[in-house]
Amino acid sequence: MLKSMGAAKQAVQVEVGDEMDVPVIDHAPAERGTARKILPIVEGVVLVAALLAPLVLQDYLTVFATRVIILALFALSFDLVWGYAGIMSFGQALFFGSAGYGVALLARDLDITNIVLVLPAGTLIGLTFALLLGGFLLLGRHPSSVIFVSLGTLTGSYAADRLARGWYYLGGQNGIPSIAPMSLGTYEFTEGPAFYYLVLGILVVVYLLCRFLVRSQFGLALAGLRENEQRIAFFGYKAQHLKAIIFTIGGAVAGLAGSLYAFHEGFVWPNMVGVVVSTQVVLYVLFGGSGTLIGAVIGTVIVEGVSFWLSDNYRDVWPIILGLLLLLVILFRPLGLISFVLGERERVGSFGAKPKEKRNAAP
Amino acid sequence: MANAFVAAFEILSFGAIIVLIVLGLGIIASMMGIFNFAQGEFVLLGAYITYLAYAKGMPIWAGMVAAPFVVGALGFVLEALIIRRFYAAPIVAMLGTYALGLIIRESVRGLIGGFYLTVPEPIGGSIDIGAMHISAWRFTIIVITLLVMGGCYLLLSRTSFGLRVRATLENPSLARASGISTPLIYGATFAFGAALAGLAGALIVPVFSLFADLGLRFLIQGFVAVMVGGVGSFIGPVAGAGVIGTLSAALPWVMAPVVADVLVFVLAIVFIKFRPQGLIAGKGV
Amino acid sequence: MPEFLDIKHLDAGYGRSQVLFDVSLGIPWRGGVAVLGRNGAGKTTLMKTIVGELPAWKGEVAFDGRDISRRATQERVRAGIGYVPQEHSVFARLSVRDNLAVGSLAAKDASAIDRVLTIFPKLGQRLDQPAGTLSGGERKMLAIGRAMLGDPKLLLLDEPTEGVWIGVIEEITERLIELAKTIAVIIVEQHLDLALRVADYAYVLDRGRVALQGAAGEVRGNPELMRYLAP
Amino acid sequence: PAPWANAAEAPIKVGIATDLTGPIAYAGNADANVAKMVIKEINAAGGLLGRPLELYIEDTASNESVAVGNVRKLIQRDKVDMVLGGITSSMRNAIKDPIVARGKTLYIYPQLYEGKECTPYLFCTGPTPAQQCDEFIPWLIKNGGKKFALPSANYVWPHTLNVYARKVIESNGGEVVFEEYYPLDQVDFSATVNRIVSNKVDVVFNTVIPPGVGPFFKQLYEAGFLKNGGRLACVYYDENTLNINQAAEIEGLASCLDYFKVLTKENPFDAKIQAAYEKDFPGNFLFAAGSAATGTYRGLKLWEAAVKEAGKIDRESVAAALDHAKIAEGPGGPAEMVPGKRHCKMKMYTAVAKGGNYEIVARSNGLVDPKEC
Amino acid sequence: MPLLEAAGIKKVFGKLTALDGAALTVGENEFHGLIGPNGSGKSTLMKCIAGAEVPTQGKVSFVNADITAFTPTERARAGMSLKFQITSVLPSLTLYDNILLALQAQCSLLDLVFSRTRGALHDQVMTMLTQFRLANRAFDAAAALSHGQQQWLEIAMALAGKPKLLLLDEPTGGMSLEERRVTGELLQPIKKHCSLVIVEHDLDFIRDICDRLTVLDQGKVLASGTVSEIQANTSVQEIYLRRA
Ligand SMILES: Nc1ncnc2c1ncn2[C@@H]1O[C@H](COP(=O)(O)OP(=O)(O)OP(=O)(O)O)[C@@H](O)[C@H]1O
Ligand SMILES: Nc1ncnc2c1ncn2[C@@H]1O[C@H](COP(=O)(O)OP(=O)(O)OP(=O)(O)O)[C@@H](O)[C@H]1O
Ligand SMILES: [Mg+2]
Ligand SMILES: [Mg+2]
Repeated sequence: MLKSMGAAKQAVQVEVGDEMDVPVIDHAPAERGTARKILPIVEGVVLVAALLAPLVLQDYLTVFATRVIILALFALSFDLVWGYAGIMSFGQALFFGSAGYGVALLARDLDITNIVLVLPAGTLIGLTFALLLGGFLLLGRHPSSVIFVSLGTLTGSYAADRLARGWYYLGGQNGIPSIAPMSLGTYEFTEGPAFYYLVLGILVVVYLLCRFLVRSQFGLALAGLRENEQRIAFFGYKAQHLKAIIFTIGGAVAGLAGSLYAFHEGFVWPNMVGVVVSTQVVLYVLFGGSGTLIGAVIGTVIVEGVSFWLSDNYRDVWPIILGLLLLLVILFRPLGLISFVLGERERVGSFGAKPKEKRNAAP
Repeated sequence: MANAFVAAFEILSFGAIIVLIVLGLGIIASMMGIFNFAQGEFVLLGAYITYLAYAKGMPIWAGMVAAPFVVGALGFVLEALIIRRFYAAPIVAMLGTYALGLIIRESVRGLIGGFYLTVPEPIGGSIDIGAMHISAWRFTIIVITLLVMGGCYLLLSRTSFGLRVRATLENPSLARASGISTPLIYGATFAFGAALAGLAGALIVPVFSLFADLGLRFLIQGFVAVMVGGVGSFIGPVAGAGVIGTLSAALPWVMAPVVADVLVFVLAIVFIKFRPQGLIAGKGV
Repeated sequence: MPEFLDIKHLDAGYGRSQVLFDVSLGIPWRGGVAVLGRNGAGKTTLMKTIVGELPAWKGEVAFDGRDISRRATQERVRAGIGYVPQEHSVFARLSVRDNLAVGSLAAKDASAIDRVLTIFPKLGQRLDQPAGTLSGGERKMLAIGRAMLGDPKLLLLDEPTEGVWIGVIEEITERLIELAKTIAVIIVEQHLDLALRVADYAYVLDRGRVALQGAAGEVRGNPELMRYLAP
Repeated sequence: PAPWANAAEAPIKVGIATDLTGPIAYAGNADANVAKMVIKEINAAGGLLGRPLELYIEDTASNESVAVGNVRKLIQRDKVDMVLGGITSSMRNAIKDPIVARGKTLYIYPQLYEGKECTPYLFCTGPTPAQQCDEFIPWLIKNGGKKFALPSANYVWPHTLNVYARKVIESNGGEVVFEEYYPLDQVDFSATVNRIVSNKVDVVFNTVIPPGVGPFFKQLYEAGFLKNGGRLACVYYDENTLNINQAAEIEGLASCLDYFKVLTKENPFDAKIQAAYEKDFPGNFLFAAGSAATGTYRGLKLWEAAVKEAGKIDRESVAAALDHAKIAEGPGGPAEMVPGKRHCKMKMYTAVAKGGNYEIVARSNGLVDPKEC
Repeated sequence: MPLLEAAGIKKVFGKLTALDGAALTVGENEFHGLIGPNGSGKSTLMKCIAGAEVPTQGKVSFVNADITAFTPTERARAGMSLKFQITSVLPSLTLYDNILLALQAQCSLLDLVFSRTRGALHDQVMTMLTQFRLANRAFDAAAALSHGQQQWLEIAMALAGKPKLLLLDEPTGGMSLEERRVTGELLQPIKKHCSLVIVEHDLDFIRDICDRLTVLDQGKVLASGTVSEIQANTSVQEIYLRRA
């Protein structure tokens, strides 16, 4: 949308120091030195907590935690796309839900529940849909604006939601209930600790892959994209391709999460492809802190945990309280809860420090 | 013939309703760069105020007149307390206003007990032309929409208020350096957009009855309308709303409504893809 | 008699990093004052602090006898300070005409715009074009024109001639010299000659501190000057 | 102190999962209130099997994913002996597996619905299409006309109901002029109204739901449908939905349900529960049939009867007894489960809106068969 | 065969014809100055060459290939590099990352994903930053630079890609005399492997570093030739006396 580089710059400028009370980027040297080490600590703590959880939690909470982890995987997919590449996918549920529907149909109509088949299938469905939608929205003559992409994806997921509601084969409004459990040979993954550790394992693997990706030089290119796509193109990057690639990867991860979710909950329903779930995932990530993978995980855990607790204790007004909490965090911690412990520098990511250390280590 | 006339009227009137709802949304999106997810709830509040007036035994038109002012005032306060912090980050703004909308919506739901409540029209019944019946209230809405549209256009194009608004939203620090009081302008613009939503809510509540999701119902349609019309001007979103509104009322006349429903959105997205600047490229008012 | 603009012991900066250190400046009622210094010396920061875009951390900024260091930018501007920023000095999506109209929101007489157009005839041919599409030099002209329309009593110019064609620079210089006869002008400029023709007095900043000050001629002749301007 | 204060045995736990928040919270809250009322009543009478009842209520929030989580709380944390709840069919679908298959618990679904739910251990206590159509549609043909239009929201209940209704209409000599489906939140019906008016439809058998139904009826009214003698029919319309439109816009609307509040005038038992409810819960949440309040009452009472008969509380025994449970008194009259069918026979009433209130115009002879499973 | 040949370039914006048959020919290892009054179309011509604007008419060829229909990315990959008149660094990335981003632009996707070139590029990044006297701020965000410093960063970024042709649009805006001189010195060494088109208003600077000059006026080429030819050209002298 931005016509000239001038306008692009202008838009950026507004972000930096327009209102006097907007904090201007800090770059106190002290922060650089110490903050760098915090992220791995946070990640470690979260991992240990997640590993121990089923041992201390009651059964039903383990099941709940499984769900949260699946959603965290989903949140990760969104964070990758928005937090790192600056592509606002307000329709991430489309990939999550379509994969869910896909595997539900596999289970319902073809009796395929084998984990070795269904999870790749779900991932592939998410990937394909993301490739199609991303290709349509992101590629082309005109570079697409953030707002266009966000509303485009939102509309895509809204339309999919309506399609799912209207299409009888998909169960319409009622969705597809009673999906058979995921299986491996004769073993069935029913909800419980086994399922928990399965999804935790998947989450950890995907997390590490994402972490590797965003810290690579590819990640730097994404960071550049997020800042100013046109500028990046003038360096010779195939900016649109990079965007489409990361969007597709995001879709694949969302698809993986969606298929796990379908089997864990045992049913799929139209909201799962729709705006409700799409917004939910955005909330997770913003709440936790976008642009840090762990922020997405933490955000999911906290939002889900808090709603779980609130709906128990403030039964009639919990949505209002949840809204207030969200608003407060967004107002006072626009960079998410993670910004309580993480400095700006570490959040944005810096790609320069690494090789220096390496070089020192190996002369 | 008569049939065609009625059809045209009905389609037009729904178009007018969408335009009315999108007016405020469009002003806030175009002028402030904020996609206000709470806009639907401002519409809801306008409707609720009208209902309150009715329930308390006051004349309905009094509620309708009060609605834009009350909602506008609320908008002013919310801008100063909350929205102001979001200008730097449009996406965060979407989420922030989403949360705000959630709070308002759920509170209103609590207040009205989740019911669907009727509010009678101040001008009820139908205008009969021969064998045709035309809803008097829908007709009134068309007229008011036209008036409001004209008024907004004049305000934004002919007065220095419009200039100040556009300057502020374009480059706030330079606007301040030109002596414009930006906080006031921000507040006033947002309040204005909110007031329009309040008015829309007040006018449509007799048509759709009052329920907590009244505003939400139109929100995504509104956003799509803004995109189709083109962000950056006042006229753009209005044109977009006209197109989306009439299209979604007209398509069910010729095809299955369920298909029409999805089709409108698909058409809209494809259109925006190939004409990203929208129907009316953003310049001027 | 107090100075028109009186800056005493000013500290300022961004976030936690301090840029200006104990800067004191006096600007008379009329006449030009030049602020010089190498890239990153803090010239722009000083200007921003004077108009209030950045808060002063410490020290005092008095204008026309009143302390304005807590006032909002727009109030300072309405009190008579005009400002041409170094970057983003036009409303990019507004037309040239509207840019000028914003400048003259406070002006009393309508002919002011015409006067600006006679100074910069080029702008007259571009009235309906969005200012963001102007060429670099045209933008600068527009920015100067806009600031002049506000009838300021003190005009702050941050590199007004960057990217401006030599022929026009001459014109601008003459205008500024003329202007400096009636109002106060602070000019940040890399064209040393130009700056010192407009200014009677000059300050040289070095890493956020006033390193050198004095009458224009004196500063010009100071052998230290080149050292402060070299990178 | 309660009579069981010294009872050695632990309480029996009843779980309610219903929409306390979200768009149909008015119905969910009414259901929760009814449950509180019934449980209080049973406890006041000495509990069940000498044990007190304990009520656990969870929110399904009109959000299936929240619902499943909360239902799991009921089953896995609170270990309830039975779950009653879910209002929409999609909610039932979402929570039935966690309750019945994975949770191994008894589930009672209280709402009127499209039928065809034949899951073991899942008992339905609201009216089915047969109960709502078999007597109602002949009445409509007699009191409205033969030409029917079936405008519907596009989801499972209208689709399934319409299949049944069409059969009844046609076998009674009526005719379906058109059957059409709309997105659930469509609010402009000009095209539909036009078709209805220009086809001279006699009866609009409506399954459009809120928010669309209000504007739909209004547009019909404004187009002169009622003035020209048309009849509105809508089988989910109860006291809650009367307020969606002004009285004139739905004058003569006919509905067929298991209970209407006007029955309190003729039926002392209905008067009693209605009064008890209103005393305990004076607010906005009405005791009405369309929001499953009556089904909830019936369900709990049938379950009580079954537990009494079984003498134990394990799922198998209670289900076996519930299979043929009966109550002599309930909202709108007695009710009994059809053995082997897990659906419930009940009395049905046809009522017509007059000036913003219902009048009973017809009633079934005895209990109507649900004809399911 | 020249390195770059733009011929008959016409660019129309609405009613305004910004370029009207402008042409520019740059040979290998040539430093070419582009001068002219404000609004004469210098930046527009640069943008047409780099692909930021699509010319209404005309043809651009580069290294013997017609690149008129190329996207900016393709042109950059063919060895062109542009510094815009309005600085556009990536504000919230560090200076280091800004340069690294420019350096690795041509790496393959796999190289990027596996960060194969990171170690090798590190030295280059630091050298560039040191050359441009920005090394001590390597890990500050680019937004924290003053205007002049951002200009330097931009020049460094443009140079980083080792282009065959470097397009600099007013690189010394906001620099003092001394600073200009240093910039000139920094540019000299690249002459060995690179051609340069530079837009400038400071004639002394241009004279010092350029081999040839092209003068634009109102979208047309007024004159083109060696520095001394241009200085002798009467019509050029005329526009220098005329007001813009
Ligand atoms: N937004 C910012 N955040 C942090 N530091 C900044 C910011 N803007 C400028 N600085 C720093 O403040 C110092 C002074 O900058 P300033 O812009 O005032 O310099 P200047 O004298 O105007 O330079 P130039 O001649 O390049 O315009 C510089 O070191 C710069 O890096
Ligand atoms: N997008 C555009 N729309 C309309 N006019 C434009 C656009 N871009 C440039 N122009 C006009 O084209 C003319 C040439 O602009 P250009 O930026 O090429 O000038 P320039 O020679 O670089 O001038 P300067 O030395 O001031 O930078 C200018 O008069 C400008 O106003
Ligand atoms: Mg500066
Ligand atoms: Mg230029």
